[in-house]
Amino acid sequence: MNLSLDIRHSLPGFALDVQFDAPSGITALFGKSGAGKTSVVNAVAGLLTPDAGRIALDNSVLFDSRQNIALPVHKRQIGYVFQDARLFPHMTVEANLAYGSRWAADRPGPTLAELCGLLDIAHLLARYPRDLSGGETQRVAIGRALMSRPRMLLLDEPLAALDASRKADILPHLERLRDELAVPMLYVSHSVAEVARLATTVVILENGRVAQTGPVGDMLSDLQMVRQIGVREAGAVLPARVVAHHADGLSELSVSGGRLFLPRTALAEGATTRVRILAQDVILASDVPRGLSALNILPAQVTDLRAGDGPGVICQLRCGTDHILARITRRSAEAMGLTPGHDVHAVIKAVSVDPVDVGRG
Amino acid sequence: MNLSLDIRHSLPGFALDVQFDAPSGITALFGKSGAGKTSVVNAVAGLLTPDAGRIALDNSVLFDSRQNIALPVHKRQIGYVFQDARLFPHMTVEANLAYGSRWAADRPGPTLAELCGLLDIAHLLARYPRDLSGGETQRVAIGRALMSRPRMLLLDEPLAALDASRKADILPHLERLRDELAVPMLYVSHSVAEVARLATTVVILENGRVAQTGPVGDMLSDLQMVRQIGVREAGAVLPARVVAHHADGLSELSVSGGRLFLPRTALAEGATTRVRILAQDVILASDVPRGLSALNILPAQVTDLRAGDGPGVICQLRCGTDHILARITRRSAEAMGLTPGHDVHAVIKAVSVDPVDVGRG
Amino acid sequence: MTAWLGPDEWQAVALSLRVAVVATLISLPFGVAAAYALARWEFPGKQLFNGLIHLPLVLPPVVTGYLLLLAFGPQGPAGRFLEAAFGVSLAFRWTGAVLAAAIMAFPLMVRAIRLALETVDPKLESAAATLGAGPRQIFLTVTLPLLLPGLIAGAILAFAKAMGEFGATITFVSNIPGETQTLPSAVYAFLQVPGGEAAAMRLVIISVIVSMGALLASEMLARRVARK
Amino acid sequence: MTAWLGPDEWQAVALSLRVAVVATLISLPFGVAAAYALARWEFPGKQLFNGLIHLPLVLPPVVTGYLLLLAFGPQGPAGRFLEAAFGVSLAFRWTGAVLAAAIMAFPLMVRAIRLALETVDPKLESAAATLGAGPRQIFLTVTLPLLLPGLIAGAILAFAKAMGEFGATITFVSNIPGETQTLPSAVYAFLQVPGGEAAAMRLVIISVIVSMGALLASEMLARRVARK
Amino acid sequence: SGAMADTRVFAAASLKTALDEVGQLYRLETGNGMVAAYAGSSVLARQIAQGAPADIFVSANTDWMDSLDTAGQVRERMDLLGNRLVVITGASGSTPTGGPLTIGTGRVAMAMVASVPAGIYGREALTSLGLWDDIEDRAVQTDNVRAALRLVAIGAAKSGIVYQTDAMAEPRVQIFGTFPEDSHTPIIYPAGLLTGARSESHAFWQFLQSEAAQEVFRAHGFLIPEVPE
Ligand SMILES: Nc1ncnc2c1ncn2[C@@H]1O[C@H](COP(=O)(O)OP(=O)(O)OP(=O)(O)O)[C@@H](O)[C@H]1O
Ligand SMILES: Nc1ncnc2c1ncn2[C@@H]1O[C@H](COP(=O)(O)OP(=O)(O)OP(=O)(O)O)[C@@H](O)[C@H]1O
Ligand SMILES: [Mg+2]
Ligand SMILES: [Mg+2]
Repeated sequence: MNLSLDIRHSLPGFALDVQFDAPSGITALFGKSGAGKTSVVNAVAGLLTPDAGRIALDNSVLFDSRQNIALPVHKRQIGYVFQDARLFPHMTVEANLAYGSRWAADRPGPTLAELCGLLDIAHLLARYPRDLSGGETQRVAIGRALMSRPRMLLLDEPLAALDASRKADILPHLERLRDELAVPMLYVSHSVAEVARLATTVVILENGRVAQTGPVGDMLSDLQMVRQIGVREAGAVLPARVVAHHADGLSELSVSGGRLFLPRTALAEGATTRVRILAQDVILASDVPRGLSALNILPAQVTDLRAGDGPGVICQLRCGTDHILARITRRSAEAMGLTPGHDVHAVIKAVSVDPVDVGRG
Repeated sequence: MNLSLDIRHSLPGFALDVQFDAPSGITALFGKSGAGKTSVVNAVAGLLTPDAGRIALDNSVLFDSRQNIALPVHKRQIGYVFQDARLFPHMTVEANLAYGSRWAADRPGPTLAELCGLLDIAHLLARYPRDLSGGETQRVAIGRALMSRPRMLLLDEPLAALDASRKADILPHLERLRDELAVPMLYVSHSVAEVARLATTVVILENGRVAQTGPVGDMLSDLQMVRQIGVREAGAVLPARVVAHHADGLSELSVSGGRLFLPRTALAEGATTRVRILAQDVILASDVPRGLSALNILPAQVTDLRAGDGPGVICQLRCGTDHILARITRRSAEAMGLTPGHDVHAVIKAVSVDPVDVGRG
Repeated sequence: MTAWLGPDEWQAVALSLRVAVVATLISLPFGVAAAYALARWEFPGKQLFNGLIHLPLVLPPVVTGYLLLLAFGPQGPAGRFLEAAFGVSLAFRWTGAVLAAAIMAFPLMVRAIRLALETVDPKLESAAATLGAGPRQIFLTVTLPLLLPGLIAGAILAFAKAMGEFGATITFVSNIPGETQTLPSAVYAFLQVPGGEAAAMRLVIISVIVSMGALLASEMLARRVARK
Repeated sequence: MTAWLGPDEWQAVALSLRVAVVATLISLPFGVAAAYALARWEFPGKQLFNGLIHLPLVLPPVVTGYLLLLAFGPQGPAGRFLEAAFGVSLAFRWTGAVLAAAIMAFPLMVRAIRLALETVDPKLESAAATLGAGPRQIFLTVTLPLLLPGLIAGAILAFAKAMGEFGATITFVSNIPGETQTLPSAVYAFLQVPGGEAAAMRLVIISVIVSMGALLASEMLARRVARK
Repeated sequence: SGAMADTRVFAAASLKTALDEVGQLYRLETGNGMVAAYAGSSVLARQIAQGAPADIFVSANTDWMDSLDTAGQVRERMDLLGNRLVVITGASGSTPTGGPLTIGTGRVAMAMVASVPAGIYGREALTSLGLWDDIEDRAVQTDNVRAALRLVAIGAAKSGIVYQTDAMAEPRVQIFGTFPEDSHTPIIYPAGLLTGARSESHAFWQFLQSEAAQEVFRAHGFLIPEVPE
């Protein structure tokens, strides 16, 4: 399933002019507050009718200003988790969820019981929305949208109000939806960690326009992107394969550049996945270091160096056939005499690969 | 200024029974969704009248069920940034901000112009709230609360809807309020990074009760806390002093265990501050390692080791007079033969000390 | 009790109740439709339509009754049409009293429903749309339930107004005992003769009790609905 | 134009306008207070109070007028008190017409304001309280402005009702040309004589134009206020 | 017989008490029924003009009957009743002095002098007695004559001008004086058998003119006009 979008719309003091293609999987819409993310998502849902343009989901045209097509919202079969949950105040949580399934398409999807367990909302079923806390509200809203078994799911910062452990509970389910049901998603988020884990494609909006777009791996290991994403969150995403699970709780994965030891993943041996390695979690060493607590040491070659405004340098390395990024100080770069072509060792702490950052491939 | 709180309140299906003291500075209220954070904050603001208990700000009693005192909300002079911004829909952004200052106490505080610059809302002044995006709304709400120059500020997840760069813009101002105006704050957050940077005291709520409470340094370097906070976010906060700023963009700080090189901070030489070192950003080495891109290598001594459920081990180290945490794999711990009393070297990447994690002491 | 009120008076009470209930029920769907159109749509002549609905509130009731008589009387164009097409005759019938009461109560009903409608957040309706509900279904499952307190208020207001309507009714359908003599018409007749005050007051008290009871019931109902 | 209506009729138009405007303005603060009490407070006898306010809607206007006469007439207790204490006399005065119009329009006004009040989110009021605004200030700066569309609607509804009020007015203050002869009284008088219909209609048209104009203006005003 | 439909009489509201009694008498004597709809003469006349299902119309003044007559709606017509115009005061007020009619100080309650019959007669009489200029500014005009009666009864007006029939039925007032018969147009309540009247209503039409009916009317203070020729 492929969403292609090309819209123009102007509001007083703000102009939207956005084109992108979102292939199967999850497309992350990323951008600062006020960049136009919600507006784009609303256009897909049909809640905002752009001045001009075209939006299509595979062969089904949702909107086309030239052909004068604008499919009504309720016929689009597009689920929407709103930034402001919008639960129905006159219905219990249970009725809100049931409402979601009322006009659901005949498609496989999670049951009410499954969703309750997953979102930890079973104890809230009899309550009315005004008796829920902020996070509870959002969880129910996610549940309601999933109950409608949509062709595509729009999520507008759905996890912003959730704590880390609830986030971690929900993310796998979104992944499963993406993979098993092939429900494509447009996912608005401020969190690179979420984006890196979930997204197949990243679209970066800046001031109503697409600043960058591309597959998540390329985007996150692109030196140009470091600026957009913020230095703290920059890092590469590598395809990997689970080789073995070890008795001491580590899983061994192979990447093109060698072996990585990570905290045990739930994936079966042989499964493919991807791991995210933050630039700042990589230490470079001239020689193979010894007596270190870090388990993962991969040989690599410097391919590019880019100095920022500060004291840092982003170093792009070829590691096998993939690229990884390392963020080091200029002082270290000079001390080690790093230049493109230089051979180094990338030291990566096993534990620095976030479980959240090991998604399915 | 000291907030002391001891309240009991029951809702259908939920009971609140919370006692804590919040000394000057920022007290972080931390806990899962539905733990009762908003309820506690509401009680302090006077929006929820507990069944029983007492709330006092220094010598001024806000609520005392025995003495039958319940100061009306508007007399409490307590600012509140709501989880749902609650801007006045019939006023422009400018009028909303002006409203905040209308009954402001005669106390120093930021001006409208300062706030506009800080929160990047100057271009929104003429708009009405319904024409704002989610993040814009929240920024204006923060501005409005600050305009009222409160004795104490309550913030209910004020930054959840903001992107990293806006967050980073606002945080220093909250710090400045805390330090320069000594405005104490009760800060509800899901983000340990925010908490670690801002908070003096941490209160962890679990299911309507206080699970843990204490000064932020102790809490974050306490091995017991690792579980509450989540392994990814565990780490120590060390008091530090700025020694020098170097030409290559690094600042040199002294901590009790030695010297740290960080990306340049805005602090003057000689200023005291604190730095947060995440457990997972620390690599242990048996000998002083050479040829590494990591600049910070401090001698340390293992004081405690705690194995988790997974393959990881949290290692508490004495480093000077402070404690730091390191998270390593069990495999490494065994390979290095780590036991309490063992001398090691803690390798910390300069850049792994987040600018956000360098707060004022 | 039968001694307290004569049979004619009991008949008037029964007729008034019937007229008010039927008028309220019949006008409810029209009231909702009109309120919806006014609250949610923009169309040419909207203000004219709005004015027309409010006309009975503004006109002296006698004038409204007279206009009804001219239009729906046996000689009136609408009256003839209804008679010819459906065999329905309104003038000097209790059905005519229903029409008069409904028309007089209509502006109050529409007002109440419209105000309630304007407070239903369209965001909730668009949320329902994304869940696959069509316009009609959204209306039935989201808008209408949220509207309910206002709807109840509007209906009861209309009922009370219909119970008390006099001027238009007596002018349109006269004051024929057993057919068109409503409670207020009976009160009027009593007030026209010396010494009729006591009988009139008895009827007024009954009317007040009924209307107040309805009002009270609506308050409680609306509260129950809203508290959910 | 002067030929179209006689001087007496023009007087009646002017008087009706004066009565309706004054009645609306005077009852507005009471209407807001009553609506506030009903929407926001719980107190013993609340339903009784609510019923009392709605009484004029339910009672035949003539009865309301008669009760007013009994209370505020020259011999009535309230009338004597007002006369003695303030030298104010209401019966057979235009001020009495104001009272009658205000009382008849009051339930409509309170209803509209109350419905609007119930839609003002108390969360906004508590937000204002945390910013230091006291209850009175919250009311003036948050509640009232948010209430404005409903307030305008209520006021105009009351105005229209007051313009059209006849039964209670004529019963309470009679029909004294130049003093208490309102537009509806004049219409009534014309309708009493054969062939008076044309003159009556001229007055009705004026009345409709005025009320419709007010209604239209209120719609636009309310919309301007709400769109902000 | 029970099969006969009730005669439908549209009558001026002020006739209610008397006509209801006549109706009862009619039922007693003949076993047939009469149903009366009471409202203002103007309302009833307009309804009849618009085709109301009435058999007999009794108006409080001749104008409305004339207008129906002109329109060809009246088959047979008679002057059914007459009345007198009186000045009343509260029951405790000063007692009549005899001599020429005077009206005391204070407000004078009367029906609308331009449109309601009792008011029209009243102004006519006052004018011919030279009292109108004095009264005009004190006149409190009501929408119907009963309201004027009520104002005097509860003391809101010192005196009032009403029909003799009204004054007789209200214990809280007393008749202070009676206007000379020649000071105003004769007060006539015309009755008309309408063109659309059903045949069964003829019996009641006859009964209205019977001695028994007239007795009832007289008892309520009405006059029975002499039938010409
Ligand atoms: N009715 C309007 N009139 C003028 N500007 C508007 C209007 N509605 C939205 N905007 C502006 O459009 C821009 C995009 O809004 P949008 O809600 O799409 O942003 P966003 O990327 O979702 O931001 P956030 O992350 O804060 O939710 C914002 O700058 C906003 O101020
Ligand atoms: N009226 C009510 N009736 C019953 N339970 C309620 C009511 N209001 C709140 N609660 C419950 O009280 C608990 C605490 O709510 P509170 O809003 O304080 O949570 P919170 O810690 O702020 O959560 P979040 O992070 O999701 O905003 C929740 O479990 C909530 O479901
Ligand atoms: Mg948004
Ligand atoms: Mg909360």
